[in-house]
Amino acid sequence: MSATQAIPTGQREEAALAHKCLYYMSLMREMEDRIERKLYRQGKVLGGVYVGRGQEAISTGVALVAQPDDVLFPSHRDMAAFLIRGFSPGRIFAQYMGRMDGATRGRDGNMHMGDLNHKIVPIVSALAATVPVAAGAAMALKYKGSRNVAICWFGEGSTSLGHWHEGINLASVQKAPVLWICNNNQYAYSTPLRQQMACANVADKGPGYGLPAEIVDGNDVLAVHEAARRALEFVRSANGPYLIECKTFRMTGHSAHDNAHYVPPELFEEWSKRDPIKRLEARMAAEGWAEPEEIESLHAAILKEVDEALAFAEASPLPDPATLTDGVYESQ
Amino acid sequence: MSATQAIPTGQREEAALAHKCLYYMSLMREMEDRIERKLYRQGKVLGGVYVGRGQEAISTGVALVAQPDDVLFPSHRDMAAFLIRGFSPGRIFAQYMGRMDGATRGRDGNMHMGDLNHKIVPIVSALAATVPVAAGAAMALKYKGSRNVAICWFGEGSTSLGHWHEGINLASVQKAPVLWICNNNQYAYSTPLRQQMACANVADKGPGYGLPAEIVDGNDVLAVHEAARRALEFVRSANGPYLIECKTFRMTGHSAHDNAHYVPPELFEEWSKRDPIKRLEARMAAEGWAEPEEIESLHAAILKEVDEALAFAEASPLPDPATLTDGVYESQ
Amino acid sequence: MPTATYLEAIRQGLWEEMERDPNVFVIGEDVGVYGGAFKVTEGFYERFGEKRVVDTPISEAAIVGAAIGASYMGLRPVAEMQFADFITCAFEELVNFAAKSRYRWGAPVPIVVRAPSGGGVHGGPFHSQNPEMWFVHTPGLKVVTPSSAYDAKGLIKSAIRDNDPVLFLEHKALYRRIKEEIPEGEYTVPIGKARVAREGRDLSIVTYGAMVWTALEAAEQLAAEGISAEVLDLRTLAPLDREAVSASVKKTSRALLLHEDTRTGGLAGELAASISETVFEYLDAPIVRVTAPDTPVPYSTPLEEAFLPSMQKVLDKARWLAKY
Amino acid sequence: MPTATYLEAIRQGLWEEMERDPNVFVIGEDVGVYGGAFKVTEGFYERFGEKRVVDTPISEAAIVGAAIGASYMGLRPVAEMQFADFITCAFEELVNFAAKSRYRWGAPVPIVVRAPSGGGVHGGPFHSQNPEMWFVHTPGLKVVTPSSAYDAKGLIKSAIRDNDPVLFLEHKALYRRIKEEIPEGEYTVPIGKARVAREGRDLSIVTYGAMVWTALEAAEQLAAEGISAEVLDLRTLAPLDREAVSASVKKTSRALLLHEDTRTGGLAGELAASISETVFEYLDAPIVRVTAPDTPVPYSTPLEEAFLPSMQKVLDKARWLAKY
Ligand SMILES: Cc1ncc(C[n+]2csc(CCOP(=O)(O)OP(=O)(O)O)c2C)c(N)n1
Ligand SMILES: Cc1ncc(C[n+]2csc(CCOP(=O)(O)OP(=O)(O)O)c2C)c(N)n1
Ligand SMILES: [Mg+2]
Ligand SMILES: [Mg+2]
Repeated sequence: MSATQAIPTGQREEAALAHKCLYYMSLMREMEDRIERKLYRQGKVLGGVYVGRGQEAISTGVALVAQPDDVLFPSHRDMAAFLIRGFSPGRIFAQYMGRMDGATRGRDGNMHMGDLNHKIVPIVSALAATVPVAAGAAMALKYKGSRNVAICWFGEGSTSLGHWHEGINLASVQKAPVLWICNNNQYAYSTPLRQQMACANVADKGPGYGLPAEIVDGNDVLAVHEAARRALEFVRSANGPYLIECKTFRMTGHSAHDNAHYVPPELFEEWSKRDPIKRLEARMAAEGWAEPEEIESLHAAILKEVDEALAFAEASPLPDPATLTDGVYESQ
Repeated sequence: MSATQAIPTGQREEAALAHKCLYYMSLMREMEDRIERKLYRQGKVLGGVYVGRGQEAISTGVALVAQPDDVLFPSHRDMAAFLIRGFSPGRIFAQYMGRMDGATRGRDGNMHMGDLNHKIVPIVSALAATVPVAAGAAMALKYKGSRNVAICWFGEGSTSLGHWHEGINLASVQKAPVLWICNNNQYAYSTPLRQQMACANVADKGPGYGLPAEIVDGNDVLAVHEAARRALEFVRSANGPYLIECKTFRMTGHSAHDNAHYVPPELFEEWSKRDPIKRLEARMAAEGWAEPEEIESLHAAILKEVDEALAFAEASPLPDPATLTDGVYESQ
Repeated sequence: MPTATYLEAIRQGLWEEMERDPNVFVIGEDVGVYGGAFKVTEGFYERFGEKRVVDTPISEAAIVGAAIGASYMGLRPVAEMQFADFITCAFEELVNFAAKSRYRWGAPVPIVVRAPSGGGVHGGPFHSQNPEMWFVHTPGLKVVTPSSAYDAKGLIKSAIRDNDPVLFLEHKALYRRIKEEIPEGEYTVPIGKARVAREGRDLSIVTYGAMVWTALEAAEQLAAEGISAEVLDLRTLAPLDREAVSASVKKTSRALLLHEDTRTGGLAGELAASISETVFEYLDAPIVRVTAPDTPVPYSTPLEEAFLPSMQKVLDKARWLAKY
Repeated sequence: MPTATYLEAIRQGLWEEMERDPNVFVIGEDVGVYGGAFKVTEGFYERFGEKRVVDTPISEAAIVGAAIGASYMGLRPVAEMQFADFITCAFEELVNFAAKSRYRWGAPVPIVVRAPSGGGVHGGPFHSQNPEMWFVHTPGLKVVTPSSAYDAKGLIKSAIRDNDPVLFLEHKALYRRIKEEIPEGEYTVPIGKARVAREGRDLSIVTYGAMVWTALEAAEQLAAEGISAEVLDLRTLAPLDREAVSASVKKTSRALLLHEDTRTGGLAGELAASISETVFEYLDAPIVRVTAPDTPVPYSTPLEEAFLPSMQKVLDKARWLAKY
C-alpha cells in the first residue's frame, strides 16, 4: 500500500503540497546543477550563470500559492517560479543555451526570460528595475478591477537601488495589489548584509513605506508557502502591498565563475544543515507523508525528465543571423 | 538703558541667539518678498522663483549652529543658510537677476547658488540629487580626519526619489558625518503628504536605514536650533548620520506663478498663527529679551539693507555673451 | 476652423484619445488636481477621475517603470515628465526596460512619455535641455518632436496608438507662442514622416521643433534676397525620415542642418552621414550645421540668447552656402 | 620591457596613482575584498585598506554622487561601474551634477568613472552596451576609450590627474585578449589626442576601442591587395581630436568610419559632419560607415557575431571605397 493512503485525512492536503514542493525544488536544483556544473563548464552555456542553490523554497513556496493569472516578476535565483508556471525544463535549457526554443529565442540569456502568456515578466540586468514595473502592473490590475495581483522577487542587495525605493513607495501610496518577496541570502555578490544596509532586516524598511512586512524562514518551504498564502489574502482583499522577507543563504558563489572565497566556510557548513530539500524530505518522512522509495523514485524521475529536456535543448536550432534586426519595432 | 542689560545673566546667550535668529529670518523674509512680489512681477527676475515663507526657522536655526567649515547643502527654500554663511544680500539678488555679481555669474538662476569658499554646494534641479553628493562630501571629511560635517536640507517630497534613498543608505552604511534636515511643509508642488508617502512622518523612514531620526517644530527657531545643536554633537562624535524632520507649512504657492488653489484656506489661516518670526518676537517680548523699539529698528535696518542690496544688484552688469563657451572644461 | 495653441492642441489630442479608449490613462507628478506643471492636463482630473489621472510621488523612474508595467497589462499609459530634464532620473527604465522589451522577449511597450523640452524660457541649465539624442541613439524607442499645433495634436494621437514606446518632446517655448487653425474633426499625423514646411530650390534647411520657425523666418528673408530655401520639418527623429532628407538635398544640392540641441553628437551629425551615404554625388557644397554650442544652457538672458541658434546665424550660413 | 594585458595595464596605472597621491581612492561595488567584478582592483584592499578602497551598497547613483561630493572636498575618486550598462542608474549625477558643475558655479569635479563596456563576451543586451554617445553629447564630460594596454595605462593616469569628470570606458573584450610590452617607468598619454595606429595613403579608417584591432587586421589584408589604409585610433571621444581626423582624410581623400556602437546617432555621424565641414573639397568618395545595426546587443553567438562589425564588413566597404 502506498504511503499517501496511510496519511491521516487531516494531513492529506499538506502532504500533497509537500510532494509538489519537493518535486519543484528538486527539479530546480537538478537543472541548475546541470547548468552551473556541466553546461557552463562545457562551454555550452556562455556568459553569466546565477543559481538559487539553497534558496529553492522561496520561488517554490510562493509560486505554488499564486493564482494562474497573478503576474510574476521572478528574479535571478527563482527558477521554480518558471517551472510552476509551466515553462518546460527544455525551454529553460534552450534559453540558457541561446537556442530558438528558449523563451527569448536567443536574444537574451539565462534567467532573463518571460512570457506574457504565462504572465511572467523577465528581469533586466539592472537590479530592482522590475520593482516599479511590478508596481505598475499591480496598479493596472486594480485599474481593470481584476482580483489578480503582482508578485515580485528581489534580493536584499537590490533594496539599495533607487528603483526599489521608488517602486515600493509608489505601490504603497497607490495601495497597489503587489506582494514583495525578498530573498535575504545575506550576500550581494561579495557584499555582506552589514555593508548593504545599516538595519538588521529588510523588513525593518517596511514602516517607512507604511508597508506591512514579515520575516519567514526562507529554507522552510511550507513556512514560506503559508506566509505567502496569508499575505496574498491580504493583498487580494485590496489592502495594498505586503512584504515577506525570506531569510536564507546563497549556497554557491555569486555566479558560476565566483568561488565565494569571501564567505566564511562555517557559514556554508551551518546553512547546509538547513538545506530546504533535505529538510522537507526529513519532515515528510517524520510525518509519514512519504516512504523513502517514493522520494527516491521522485528524484529518479527528475533525472530522466532533465536528461530529456537537455536533449531537447541541444537539438534546438540556434537563431538565424538573418533575423538579427527583426522585432526592434512593431513595423519590422 | 537698553533691554539686553535687563536680561538675567543666565539668559543672555539665548537672548543674543534670539536676536540673531530674528535678524536672519526677517532678512530672508524681506528679500524673498521683494523677489517674489516685486522683482518677479516687474520681470526683473525670470524663470522659476521658490521662496521659504513661513519656513525661515529651518535654515536659520540649523545654519546658526554649523561650524564655519561644515559643508552646507541647502535646498530651494533655505536662503538664510546663505546669509548666515556670508553671502551678501546684494550677491543673492544679483544671482536672481542673472547678473555678474551673482554666485553663478548668470550661468544659473535663483537658489542654484553655491561657493566652495563659503563651503556651500548648490542644488541642481533634480530633487535629492544632492543627497548622495552630501553623503560623499561627508565621507571625504571622515577620510581626511576632519571634525567637520555635512548638512543637507531637503523637502518631504524629495524623499520619494531614488537618489534620496541611495544617498541616505550609503551615508548610514558608511557612518558618514552628515546631518539630514527635512523641511516637511506637507506639500510637494500640489501633492499633499498622503500622496507622497504611506507613512505619517519622514522620521518613520529612519529605522529602515538604521538612522536616528527626530521630529521638531519647524516653526520654532529656537527648538530647531537646539535640536540641530544636539544632532551635530552626535554626528561630530563619529556616530554617523542623523535626521531631523522639521514640521512646517509652505505659506505660499509652490513657486511665484502658483496660487496654491489646491491648499485648503483654513490650513493657511491655522499656520499663519504659527509664523516663526511673529512667534519669536512674541517670545522675545515675553522673556524680556527685547524692547519693541529694538525690534522695530531691526526691521527698519533690514529694509535699508535690502534697498541697498537691490540697488547693488541692479547696477551689476549682465554677463558678456562672448563668455558663453568659457569654463565648460578647465582648459577653456 | 477653430484655432488652438500648441499646448491646447496636445491637450485636445490627449483628451480625445482618453474619450476614445478607456485603457488610456495619464500618470505623473501634479497632473491631477493641479492639471500638470504646464497645465496640459487641466480639467482631466474632473472629467476622468483619479483612476485615469494618476498623481504620483516625485519618482520619475517609478512613473516610467509603472507605465511599462501597466502597458504589459494592456493599458496605454501616457506619462508626464514635468521637465524633459528630469528624464535622466528615469533613464534605465526607458533605455533598457522599455526600449529592449519587444526585441528580447516580444512584449510590446505601448507607452508615451511626454516631456517639455527646449530653451528660450529663462529656465537655466536644468529646465531647458534638449535630450532627444540620448533616445534617438537608443534602438527600440521612437522620438517625436512636433513644431506646429496641427502636428502636435495629430502626433500625440498617433503616439498613443503606437505599439512602441514613444518619447513625445513638447517644446515648451511653443506652448503658448503659436496658435493655429486646426480641423474640427478627428485626424492623426503619421509617426516617421517629415514635412516640407516650405518649398525651395537653392538649399535645404533640415530641422525640427522650435527651430522650424526660425528656419521659416530665415527662408522668408532669404527669398527677399533671391535665395530659395526649402525647409524640411523632420517631425519625428526616430524613426528618421531619411528618404525625405535625401530627396530634398538631391533637389537643392546644399544642406544646412539646424537644431537647438548642442552640437557634438547632435542630430545634424547623423543627418550629415546619411546625406553623404545617399546623395553625396549631388552635393555642390559642404554640409553645414547651425546648432547650439557645446555648453550647458545658461540662465541669464544675454547668455541664453547667444546660446540659442538665431535667425541671424541661419542667414549667415545660408548665404555662405548659397554663394559656395 | 615587461608585458601586461589591457586589464593589468589599467590596474598598474590606478595602483601607481594611488601610491602617488593619497587623495586618490576607489569606490564601487565589490571593489574591495573581491577585487572588482573583473578583478581590476585585486589586491588594492590589502594594500590601501578599506579607507581608500570603498565597497558600497548596490547604488550606482550614490557611487557617482558620492564621488562628486568627495571631489568637492579635494579628493580624487575613481568610481567603478561593474558594467557600463549600469551607468544608466547614475545618469542624473553624471550628466547634470558632474558635467555642469564647473560651468555653472566654477567648481571642478575631478572624478573618474571606470566602466567596462562593449560586446563580444556573450553578455547579452545588458552587459555588452557601448554607452559612449550619451556622454560625448553631454558638454562638460570627457570620454576616454583606450584600445591598447599602453594607452590604457597612460590614459587612466591622465584621467585621474584631470580636473574634469572623465568617463573611462574599458572594453571588456580586450581585458585579457591583448598583451603588450609597456615601459617600466612612469608615463602618461594625453587626453584628447588621437593616434595613427597605422599609416596609409588610400583611405582612412577612423575608429576607437576594440574596433581598432579589427581595423588593423583589415588594413593588413587590404595591404596585401594593394590598398593602403590608414588607421586612426581616436583614443578620446570627448574632447574629439578633429584635427587628426581632418588631417588623415585630407591625406587619403576617403573616410571609412568604424564603431562597435549602434549606427544611428553613433560617433560616425559626428565625424561625418566634422569631415564635411573641414575637408569636404578633399573628398573623392562618400563618407562610409561600418557600425553595429540599430538593435539591442543579442545574446546568442550567431546573433552577436552578426551584430558586431567584422573585419569582413570593413574589407567590403574599404574595397568599395578604394574603387570608388
Ligand atoms: C544596477 C546594477 N548594479 C550592479 C549589478 C551587478 N549585480 C548583479 S547581481 C548583484 C548582486 C545582487 O544581490 P542581491 O540583490 O542580494 O541578490 P542575490 O544575487 O544575492 O540573490 C550585482 C551587484 C546589477 N545587475 N545591476
Ligand atoms: C527629479 C525632479 N522631479 C520633479 C521636479 C519638479 N519639482 C520642483 S520642486 C518640486 C516639489 C518639491 O517638494 P518638496 O521636496 O516637498 O520640497 P518643497 O518644495 O515642498 O520645499 C517638484 C516636483 C524636480 N525639481 N526634480
Ligand atoms: Mg543577496
Ligand atoms: Mg514639501
